[in-house]
Parts: sequence; C-alpha cells; structure tokens
Amino acid sequence: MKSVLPILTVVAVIVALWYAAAVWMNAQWVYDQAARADTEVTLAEVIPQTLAQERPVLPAPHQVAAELWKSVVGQKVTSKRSLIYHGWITLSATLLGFAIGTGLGILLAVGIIHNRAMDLSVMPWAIASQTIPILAIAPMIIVVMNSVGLSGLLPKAVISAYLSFFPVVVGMVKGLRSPDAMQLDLLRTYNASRGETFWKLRLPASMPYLFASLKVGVAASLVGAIVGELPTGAVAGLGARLLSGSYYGQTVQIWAALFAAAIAAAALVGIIGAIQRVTLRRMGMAR
Amino acid sequence: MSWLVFAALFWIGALALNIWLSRSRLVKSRGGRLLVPAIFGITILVVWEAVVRGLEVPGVILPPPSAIGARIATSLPVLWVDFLQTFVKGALSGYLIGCAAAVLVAVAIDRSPFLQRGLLPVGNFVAALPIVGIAPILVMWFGFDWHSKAAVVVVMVFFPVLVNTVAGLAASEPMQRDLMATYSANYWQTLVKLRLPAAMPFIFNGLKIASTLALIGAIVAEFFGSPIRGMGFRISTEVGRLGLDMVWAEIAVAALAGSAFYGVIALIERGVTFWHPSQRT
Amino acid sequence: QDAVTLQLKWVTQAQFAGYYVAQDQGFYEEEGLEVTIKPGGPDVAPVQVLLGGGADVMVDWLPSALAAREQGAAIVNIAQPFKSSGMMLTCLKESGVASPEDFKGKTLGVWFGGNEYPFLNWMSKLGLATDGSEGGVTVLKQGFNVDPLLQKQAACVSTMTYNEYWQVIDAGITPEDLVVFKYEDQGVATLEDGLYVMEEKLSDPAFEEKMVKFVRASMKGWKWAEENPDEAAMIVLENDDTGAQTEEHQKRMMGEIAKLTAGSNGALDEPDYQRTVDALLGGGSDPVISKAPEGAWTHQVTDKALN
Amino acid sequence: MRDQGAGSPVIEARGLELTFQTSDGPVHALKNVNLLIGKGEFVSFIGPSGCGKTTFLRAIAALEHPTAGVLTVNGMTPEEARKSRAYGYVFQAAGLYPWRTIAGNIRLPLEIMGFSRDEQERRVRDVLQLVDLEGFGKKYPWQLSGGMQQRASIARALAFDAEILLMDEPFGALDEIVRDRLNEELLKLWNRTGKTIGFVTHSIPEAVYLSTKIVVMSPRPGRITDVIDSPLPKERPLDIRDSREFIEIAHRVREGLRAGHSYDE
Amino acid sequence: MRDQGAGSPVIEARGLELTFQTSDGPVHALKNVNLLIGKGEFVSFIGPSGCGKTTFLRAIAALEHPTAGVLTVNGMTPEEARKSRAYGYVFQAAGLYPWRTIAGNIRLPLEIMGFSRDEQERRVRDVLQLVDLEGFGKKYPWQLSGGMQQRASIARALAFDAEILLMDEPFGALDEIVRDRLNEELLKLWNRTGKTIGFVTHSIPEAVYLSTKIVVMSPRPGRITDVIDSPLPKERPLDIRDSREFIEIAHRVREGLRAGHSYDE
Ligand SMILES: Nc1ncnc2c1ncn2[C@@H]1O[C@H](COP(=O)(O)OP(=O)(O)OP(=O)(O)O)[C@@H](O)[C@H]1O
Ligand SMILES: Nc1ncnc2c1ncn2[C@@H]1O[C@H](COP(=O)(O)OP(=O)(O)OP(=O)(O)O)[C@@H](O)[C@H]1O
Ligand SMILES: Cc1ncc(C[n+]2csc(CCO)c2C)c(N)n1
Ligand SMILES: [Mg+2]
Ligand SMILES: [Mg+2]
Repeated sequence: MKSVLPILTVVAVIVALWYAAAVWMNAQWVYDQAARADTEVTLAEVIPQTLAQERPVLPAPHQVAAELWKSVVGQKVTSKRSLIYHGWITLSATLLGFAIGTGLGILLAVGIIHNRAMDLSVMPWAIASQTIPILAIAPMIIVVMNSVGLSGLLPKAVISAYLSFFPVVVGMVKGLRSPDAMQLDLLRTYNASRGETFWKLRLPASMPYLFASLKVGVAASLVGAIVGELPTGAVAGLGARLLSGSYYGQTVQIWAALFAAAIAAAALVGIIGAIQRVTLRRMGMAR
Repeated sequence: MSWLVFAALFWIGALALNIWLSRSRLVKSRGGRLLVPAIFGITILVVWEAVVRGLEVPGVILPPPSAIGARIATSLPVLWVDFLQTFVKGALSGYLIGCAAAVLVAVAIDRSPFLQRGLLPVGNFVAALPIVGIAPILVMWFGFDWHSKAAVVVVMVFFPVLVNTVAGLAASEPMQRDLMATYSANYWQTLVKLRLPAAMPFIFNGLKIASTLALIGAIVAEFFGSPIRGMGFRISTEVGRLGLDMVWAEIAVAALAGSAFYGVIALIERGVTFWHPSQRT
Repeated sequence: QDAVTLQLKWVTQAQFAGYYVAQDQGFYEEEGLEVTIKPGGPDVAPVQVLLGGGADVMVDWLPSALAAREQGAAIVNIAQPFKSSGMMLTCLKESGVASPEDFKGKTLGVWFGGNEYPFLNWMSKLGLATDGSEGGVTVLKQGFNVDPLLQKQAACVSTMTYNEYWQVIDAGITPEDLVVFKYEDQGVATLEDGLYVMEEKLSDPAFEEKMVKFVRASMKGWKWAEENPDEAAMIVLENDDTGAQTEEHQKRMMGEIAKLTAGSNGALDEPDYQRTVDALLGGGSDPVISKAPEGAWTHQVTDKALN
Repeated sequence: MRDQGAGSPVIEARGLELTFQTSDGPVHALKNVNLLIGKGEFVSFIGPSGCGKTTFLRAIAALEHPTAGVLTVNGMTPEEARKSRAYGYVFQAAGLYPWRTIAGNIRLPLEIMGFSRDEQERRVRDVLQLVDLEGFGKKYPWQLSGGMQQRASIARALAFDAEILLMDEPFGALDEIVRDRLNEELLKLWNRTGKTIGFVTHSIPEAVYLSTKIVVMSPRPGRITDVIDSPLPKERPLDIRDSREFIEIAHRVREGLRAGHSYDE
Repeated sequence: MRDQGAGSPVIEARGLELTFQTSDGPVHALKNVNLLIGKGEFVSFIGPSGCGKTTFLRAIAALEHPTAGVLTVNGMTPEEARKSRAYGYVFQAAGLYPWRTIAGNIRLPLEIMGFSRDEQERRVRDVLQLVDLEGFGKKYPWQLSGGMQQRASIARALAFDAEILLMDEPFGALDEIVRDRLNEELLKLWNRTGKTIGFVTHSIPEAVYLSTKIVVMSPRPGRITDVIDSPLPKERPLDIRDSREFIEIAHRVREGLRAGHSYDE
C-alpha cells in the first residue's frame, strides 16, 4: 500500500508526457491538412485538434480511456464489439496454453535433474528454441495442426505453451536443484529413495522458484495466445482487435486492445502472486 | 513406412548413445559435453527428414532439412544481406541502446526508493504490452527502415534489464555497504567500487534474457513494414510465395544467430563475473 | 449434407460478400451444402491451408496462384467471379507524381506475400528497377494500412478501389490531393479473387459435384449482392467476428465490389487469363513464372454449374 | 597405531585412505587411518580445518567412498549399514527444512522409514521432550532461536533410534553459554541411551568435556596423530573443567594439535 | 556505573540508548550504557547473543544512531569522526570483495581516501607483510583459507592507519589453533601501534587473553552488567592462560555472563 502514492505520481508524470507527445506527434497532420486546404492555423487551434483526431499518430490518453470504456462497459459482454468478449477468447487460449506449458516445463525440469543425458542435451536446445521468431512459425503450426484436424483453441494454446514452457523449465531446474548438499545428504543417511527425495525435499524447496517463473510464464502465454490469433484469420480475440485496428489504421482501437492485454497480463500475474502468498504461508515459507 | 521405422530406430539409437555418453568419462571434457547436445540436434533433424519423407508432407507445408540446407547453400548472399539488415542494424543497435538506457535509468532511480516503488510496477505493466501490438505503432512512428526495428528492440529489452539491474544494485550485502560507510566513501565511489561490481551477475542475467528477445523483436517488427530486405521481410513474403525452404533457411539463421548471441553474452559474463560462485567450477 | 470449407484471402469484408450472402440467404443449403467460411489475414497463406487440408476451396489472386503452381502446388482455377482488377497505386499530389514517368527515384509502398507480382510486372514494363539500384524506385513492404502515405513516408501506396483508397479519403485527404493509377488503365491488370481447388481432388466425381453446387450457389450469392448491395453489406457485417468493421465502410465497399464482379458469370474468361499470364511471363529480369502454365484453370465446374 | 575400544567394536577402520580428484590434482583427505570405536563410546574428532574430520564422518555414514583400506560398521560395509538405517547424522548447521514445522522435521525420517502414523506421533512427542522442546512442535524453524533449532535437529537424528549418532560440529554456531548447556544435555542423553557417538568439534574444552576418546587429527594428508582415552568419570558436572585432570588432557590435546598445524594452515 | 579509562578518553558513552522500531514494536538494543574508553586501550565486549554488542560497536562507528544519551569519539560526534576516517572496522565474516584480489581489497580504502598510487602500493606491501600474507596479493579471496581471508580483512582495516580499530567477532569462524595464533599476532600489533581497539567476542578465554578491559553485557534490554579491568601484564605469552589470575578473571566473566543469560536464550 506504501506504493500507491509513488505509482500515482509516476502515472501522472507519464500521462502528462503522453499528452505533450500526442500534441507534438499529431501536429504535423494538422499543419499538413491546413496546407492542403490553404488555410493558416494558430497554435491555439492546433492543440485541441491534435487531441481529437480520428486516426492520430499517438492517441491522447482520454481517447484511449474512452475507447476502453466504450468497449468494456458500453457493450453487452456477448457483443463482438466488447473487449470483454474478445479478452475472454484470448484468455481461454492463454490459460490452456499456460497449463500445457507449465506442465511440460515441469516435466522437462524433472527429467533434466534426474537424467544427465537430458540435462546435457535439452538445455541448449531449449535456449535455441526461444530464439526462433514465433510469429514466423505460428502460421505453420496452425496449418499443420489444421491438417490433422485440430483447430480452434488448441493450436493457439500450443503457441502460447511454446512461449511459456521456457521460463518454467529454467526456474524449476534452478528450484529443484536449490536444496544444498547438506539437505540432500540428510536424506541419504535415511536411505531415502529418489522419489522420496523429490517429493519431500526437491519439490517443496522449488516452490518459490516455481512461482517466480509462473509469473513470467503467464505473461508470455498471453503474448503467445495473441500471436496465435493472427494466423487463424484473426477472427476474434485481442490479437484480432490489434490486427484489425492496425489494418484499418484505427490507432485508438489498437491502443485500447493493447491496454486490455496488459491489464489482463497484470491481473494474471496478480492472481499468481496471491496464490503464491497463500501457498507459501501455508507451507510456512513466508516470513 | 520404412522411413518412419527408420526415424524411430534412429531416435532410439541416438537416445541410447546419449545416455551412454553422458555416463561415460567423455562428458568430463569440454568436447564431450558439446557432443551430447550435438547428437540430440542431429537426431531432431534426421527424424524430421524421415518423418517428412515417410508421411509425404508437401514441401509447401514443411520442407525437409535437406531442402532447407540446400536453400541455405544457394542463397548465402541473400541471407547475408538480410542478416546485416535485421541483426546488425536492427537488433544489435537496439540491444545496445536499450541495455545502456536501462542500466542508466536503473542507476538514476536507484537513489530514489520513491521512484522505484512507482516506476517498477508501471514498468512491469508496460513490459506486458504485447510486442505484436507495439511493433506496428513503432513502425508508424520511426519509419520503415531499421530505426523502427531498433526501437522495437529497445522497448523489448529495456524492462528485463532495468528490473535486473535495480535488483542487482540492491544485492550488495549490508556488511559490504557498511564497510564503505566506515571509509566515509561517497555515493559514486560506493557505486563504482561496490554496487556495480556486485550487481554484475544480475545485470548479465538481464542481458542474457534480452539477447534472446532482441532478434525476435527485430524480425517481428519487419512483418509490419520494411524495406525489401531483412529476415522478417523475407519470411513474410516467402510464406506468401510458398518458398517455405527459404522461410526455414531464415529461421535457421535466426536461431543460429540468436543462440550465438546468447553464447557471446554468456562468455562475456564468465569473464566479468569470474568471481561469482556460479562461475567457479 | 455435404460439408465445404472456403478459405478467404483476407478478413471478413464486402470483398467476399457473395459467399456470405449465399450462406445467409440459404443458397448453399438449397444445394445441400454445409459451408464453413474461414476468414484470412496477413499471416494466412490460403494455398498452404488448402494443401494442408484445412479447406476445400479458396479465394486467391491468379498471379500468386500461378506462382504457387510453379512451386509444385497443383491448384486449378474453377471459377472467376471477379471480372476486373481493383488494384491501384495511390499517390499524394504534393509528392510530385503526376504520371508513371515520375516514379523514378520515388518511394512506393507495395504489398508482399504473393500480392507483389502485378506491381513488379508493371515496373518492369516501365523499365524501372525495384532492387534499389540507381534510376529505379525504392520499394517499401507496406503494412496493412495506408499510414505510409499519410505519414508521407512513401510517395505512393498500393490501394484497392474498394478499400484502402477510402481509408485515405476517410483520413481527411480529398480526392483532389491524390493521383491514382488503376492497374486496369495501365494495361497491367491481373485476375483477382478466383476460386481454386486442388487438381487431384477434382478428378473425384463426388468432389466435382460438390464444387458445381458450390459455384452455382456462390454465383447466385454474388448476383444477389450486386442487386442488393446495402443488404449484402449488412450480411457481411453480421459475419464479422472482430466487430471492427463499420456499416458505412462496408456499404461503400460493396458498391465498388459490384463494379468488379459485374460482367462475370463465374466462368473464367480465356483472354483475361492469357493477358495475366503474358504479363507475368514478361516480368523482365525477374519473371514471376518462367513458363506458360498448363492446366491452371478449367471450365469443368462452371460448365456444369452455369448451364 | 592400534587402539582398543571400550565395548565390542562398532566402527573399525584399517589403512583407510580417501582421495578426492579435483581439477588441481588429487587431494588426500585421509591417509592410513586406523581406528576402533567400541559400542557406547563417545568419540570426539578434533583437528585443524581441512584435516579430514568431516570426510571421515561422511565415510562412516557412506556419504563418501574410501579409495583404499577397510571400513566396517557392525561388521558390514558402511553402505549396508546405511541401508539398514544405522545412522543419525547431525550437520553443522541445523539444516531443518523451512517448509516443515519442528514436529514435521522430526517426523521426516519416520515417514521415510515407514513408521505408522501413531508411532510417528509418539516418537515425535518423546524426542521433543527429550530435547526440552515440548510445545514447540507446531512452530516453524525460523521462529526458533539458533540453539533451539540445533536441539530440534538433534531430536530429528534421535527420533528413529539409530544405533550410531554422527555429529559434525553441531554447536559451532552457538555462543558459549548455550553451548555449555547443550553439552551438558548431550552427555545426559548419551548416558541415558548408551548410543555410540562420533562428534566433530573445533573446541578443545568441548572435546575433553564430552568424550571417552579424543581423536586428534592433522592435515595434508589427513591422518590421526593422537588418540587419547579420557580418564574422566561418566558423570561430569560443568565445573569438572576446572579440575587438574581436565586441564591436563586439554593440554595434551592442544599440544597434539599444535604439532600437526602448519603455519599458513 | 562509572569507570576510569587508561589514557585520555577516546570514546565516551553516557546514558546511551538505542531502540529499533520494528513491525513487532520497539526493540531496546541498548539501554543506559555508560562507558569510558581511554586511548590505547584494548576493550573486549562479551555477552550472549542479541545483547547489543554489535549494535554498540556500530553506534561508535556511526553506522547506527543512538536514540538517546551522548556518545563522543575524540570529543566529536561519531559521524564527524567517521568523516575524518578515524575507524578501521573488521566484520565478523571477512567480507572481502570477491571481484578484487587480496591486494585490491586492501587498496580499496586507500583509493577511496585518495592516497597516491605509490603510497597505495607501499602500504599494501607493508600491511600484507604485517599479517604474514606476502606473496598472496595477487590471489582472489576464494583462493585463500578462512584464516587467511580474515587476516586480509584485518590488513584492510590497518592499511589507512585509522586511530580506532573496531572488530566484531573477527575470529568467530576460525578453528582454535588458528585463532590462538591470530590472537597472539593481534596483541603484538596492538603493542606495536598503540591503537585503541574495540573487540567483540563470544569466547571467554579470548576476551581475557586480549583485553585491558572486559565489558560484560546482558540482553533485553542490552546493558552493561560488569566492567573488568584486567591485571594481566602487557606481554602475554599464550600459556598465560593456564595462570591463576587468568582463570580467576575468566571465572568472573563466566559468572557475569551466566547471570545475564535466560534459559531459552
Ligand atoms: N568434495 C570434495 N572434493 C574435493 N576436495 C574435498 C571435498 N571435500 C573435502 N575436500 C578436501 O578434503 C580435505 C578434508 O576436508 P574436510 O571437510 O574433511 O575437513 P574438516 O576437517 O572437516 O575441516 P573443517 O574443520 O574446516 O570442517 C580438505 O582439504 C578439503 O578441501
Ligand atoms: N537493524 C535492526 N532492526 C531491528 N532490530 C535489530 C536490528 N539490529 C539488531 N537488532 C536487535 O537488537 C538486539 C541487539 O542486536 P546485536 O546485533 O547488537 O546483538 P549482538 O550482541 O551483536 O548479538 P550476536 O552475538 O548474535 O551478534 C537484538 O535483539 C537484535 O534482534
Ligand atoms: C500484408 C498485406 N498483404 C496483402 C495485402 C493486400 N490484400 C490482399 S486481399 C486484399 C483485399 C483488400 O482489401 C488486399 C488489399 C494487404 N493489405 N496487406
Ligand atoms: Mg568439517
Ligand atoms: Mg553481533
């Protein structure tokens, strides 16, 4: 709660800068239009015009806010013009993808710490996989999955999982390896099996790491779901809103969709943070 | 059918070889440690080739690695031009600007807990903006050439580096800071002699994450407008022309360049943070 | 009922009104067809979807279809609802472009991803290099919209008579401020928006039968749309899942589209086809296709559908 | 060097060697170590840093593998003894799992060894009482002071009634007063249970106060330089440390230590 | 409690209080502390964990700010004394910067205080010799043993010739033999340089062996329960520890400690 005032201050500064930038960036168009119409404009006339353009270079904050309001509150949630409707479509792919990605990530991590061959061979390729431009292969994933009869939510979720498994692998490998030699030796003196070592030591010890990587992973999942929406013909979802906004030069619509996505990401991260607090407190690890 | 059987057999064979290798003394040597992932990679390629042939997947859906290799061999000049445009001009310049800016801003806000408390949550929010939405805006603002690509990269790498650097600047131990206080050292002396060195492992963590993001960012931005060269340009046009071998050639170059970039940063990290326990073997 | 999946070349808009009308008015149903219409977009290569089995029939432009055919994708044109091309190059007057002679040294925005062939062909006819060499034009890969023109990053951008041109106008630039070059007027027009299927499937009588029904119903839809443009636009609007299209824009688009479909009964016109092929073959140093294609179109379906 | 254990031999080392292969070449952690520990003895190991005390304890517990020589525990190999769960090991730091309560930590070995639920509860209650921690079972480790944590970790090692208790500098991190008290309690416990105890320490008074036998070691390579059988009685009040006998043994230990200590350690 | 320092007073505390505000309410780390330390004295602070030894040392070095009372150093506030670079502080752990060599670590305060390059080199060489670490200047801290690191950290505190040396359990992590030797050397150094030294320890023999004055503290709230002026001579061979006098002082210290020690520490 101590952070409210600083955040508000920073936001206020950003909004002020944003307005200034909007005036500055949109002014050219006003002058150009005046020149084309052979009229002169004064600065006092320019400023209000820069903040009320239909397709501004940079929409003013209140334009974005109004658009957000209009498309969140001003519509029935089942309407195709409602951002809630589109947000939910993206969110469902995000959640499915996140679940797949997290599961895969944890499985890989478990494999990596228990099998030296996997440890040596998977990690470099996991890194390499993240250097592949996802936007380039997303359409192919969709087409290939389509050709085996999978369409709808799943292909999007696969792309979303592709982006989210990596942080989970990295975090979980770290976490599962976080018990020190002494804690491991203790279990050896009990002659504990690998499974017991995993369930009683490695897994609980990895929880803080798991949550940290889940937060990164869920944000990546959302990006993946949005990317996955583009090559499905951008039918619906926040990705489709971004794309159609971009296609028709509706900058305000793009910005509104962008903010909706960021808000969704922040909410998801917040939810995971809350789960983390509850879990770690239950486990007695929160102080 | 025989191709599929071959793929399965090859896979099992390579798996067994790797398991054997990883238990043998060979992995103790540097070369041996590279051998295992190399075999793993070769296995992926061979299985891919065999499955594509076995299932007779059309080349316009997924070309076999052999076709991609052939395309790389015959298109080196084009690939090189694209690489220069996207990696050197777009990704690298954006990476340098973005990382430098992030470190400077981190140092600037480091003195103010107020700013940190305010800026970091907002920063995390901004970092969550999907790049596919930001890229068209930045292309509109900064034009079609590499400048807009660099701008996208700057936006992408800025926050991971910022967050890590801020965490790193707080990472020096209280005792180490107290030591500086007993010397009555001033802010800059403490920064240069203690807090920056202590922050290096964190900063490099950010730099490594950023290195995988940079090239992707530049490529994605090219999807939204570009001159008629560049890796992203080539990928998006060749998909439309069904030149899938060229698409995969570019993807291969991207993965190679991205991994190499990561490797270089990791090497520099070894040199700079040689003292950190994680780097001492 | 027979299931048919149609892959569009672009997002849901009046450009594809005929198909949406046929579905909405029950023309497909009358033929016993259950049609799924998949919208496209900048990241969708319809040919890939067709070859991957994600669709039975697709809407594509002839140049990219021929290029794909030369790449080994055996696709054939079975119908051609669009008679004329809607492509143009739209320039700002203030950039100093008044005629094609003025292009030299200017920056031109072009769509890539299979839509660049008509442009490249035109430039080679004009003798202008497009590879950035001296005395040619600078080519930009233009994004999805007309921003490069509005931001004055390009002297001219590619537009369609029915779509992007109006975005320029809507942005506040008057027609007097613009100079437009229609590909039709420049003699470089190529056939757009035809229906294509995989060649091998066509030898299956059952599939052929399905396509006959499909084309018949689709053409019925197109003619209905031409006669009732406003209602057609509303039908399109209802089918737009993104909720981004506006009524005004779609009605206007439908009006322009009707001009392009007028004069086609659905059958491919051979001279039109030949004109496109000649244009693509004569592409100068970098021809789009290297030899005259064989069997790239057929009247097999339209003959049965329209008589 | 040969020497005679008190009861029947529990741990026997003959010509024991243990060499670590490191990147800078081999490190001889133990060289020609001979020792006989009888049942119910309390043996302290003392010696400068790096002399191999920890290594020897770990070898007994089958956490390291000797490179030469013979090491038997109850006539078995250490590995077999470990499988038969003969060891309770107490590490230098308490090493409690932070996500388990004190009772949960003590229950950990019991769960792994498959004791019944009731039996688990009973034993946890018993050992908590033994180390004077009744009422703290539901607390988490970080809610306890260092000394209490160390007692909990001893309770954990006692819970499953291992025959042999191995303790590696268990009180190293505590202040002298707390240490004194824990020393007293450890002695009582040993008297009561008759376990065989191996105990590593850096403190001469601690070694002398606790042990029936003090093993002095010296480094590079780690070997035994002196084995001192203590003549002190079983009952040892804290002020036995001011007695003549005590000071004499302490002196002998100190001399032994100093002899084996090279200057730059 | 009043007491008389040996030389002219260097550190003077009167009615000193220091309270930390924590989320669980205030913690009284120091309460009504009165102490006079004369020039050239060697003062040890001993007491159970949490009694405020570290806090007192930190207050002298102006790393904490007293909430009441007066604390002066050379007649100045601690803050002013710190600005005039009056302190050499040695922390419990060596606290060397791992990215600097041993020489680089010792050079650190010299760089900050603006000594010339030549002077830096000279002083680094001198103190390395003083703590018997010649030849190790180019090594990194982790390449040295714990005892060597601790000596390096003492060298670092000595390099710039601060008037007052404050040492917080500098030898806590070392084994007894190394500790003995470093104690001897510290005494020699103190004899040679005549510095005023404040020294925190948990070890009674160490406190008695080193000090001219032993301050016994007790916790909750931290206060001074006893101040013992040592009658031992300046020259102290190691076996002075077996002398009558030594054992008597040690006994008095132990009694003072036990009095202030509550059971669950
Ligand atoms: N895993 C290992 N790999 C390599 N060398 C090791 C390993 N463990 C211990 N050593 C070396 O073996 C020697 C003995 O170490 P050990 O830990 O047994 O000493 P110690 O007597 O317990 O010392 P301390 O009092 O510091 O705990 C040391 O030189 C140490 O560096
Ligand atoms: N920064 C702080 N904030 C709150 N409480 C503190 C702080 N520093 C110390 N304390 C408390 O003040 C009291 C005295 O602590 P101090 O560190 O001075 O003890 P000490 O005598 O040095 O103990 P030890 O022997 O364990 O080092 C303790 O109760 C401690 O918890
Ligand atoms: C990336 C991109 N590629 C192609 C087109 C061109 N295009 C394909 S179908 C069609 C109909 C338009 O309304 C148009 C214009 C575009 N606009 N953007
Ligand atoms: Mg040890
Ligand atoms: Mg302290």
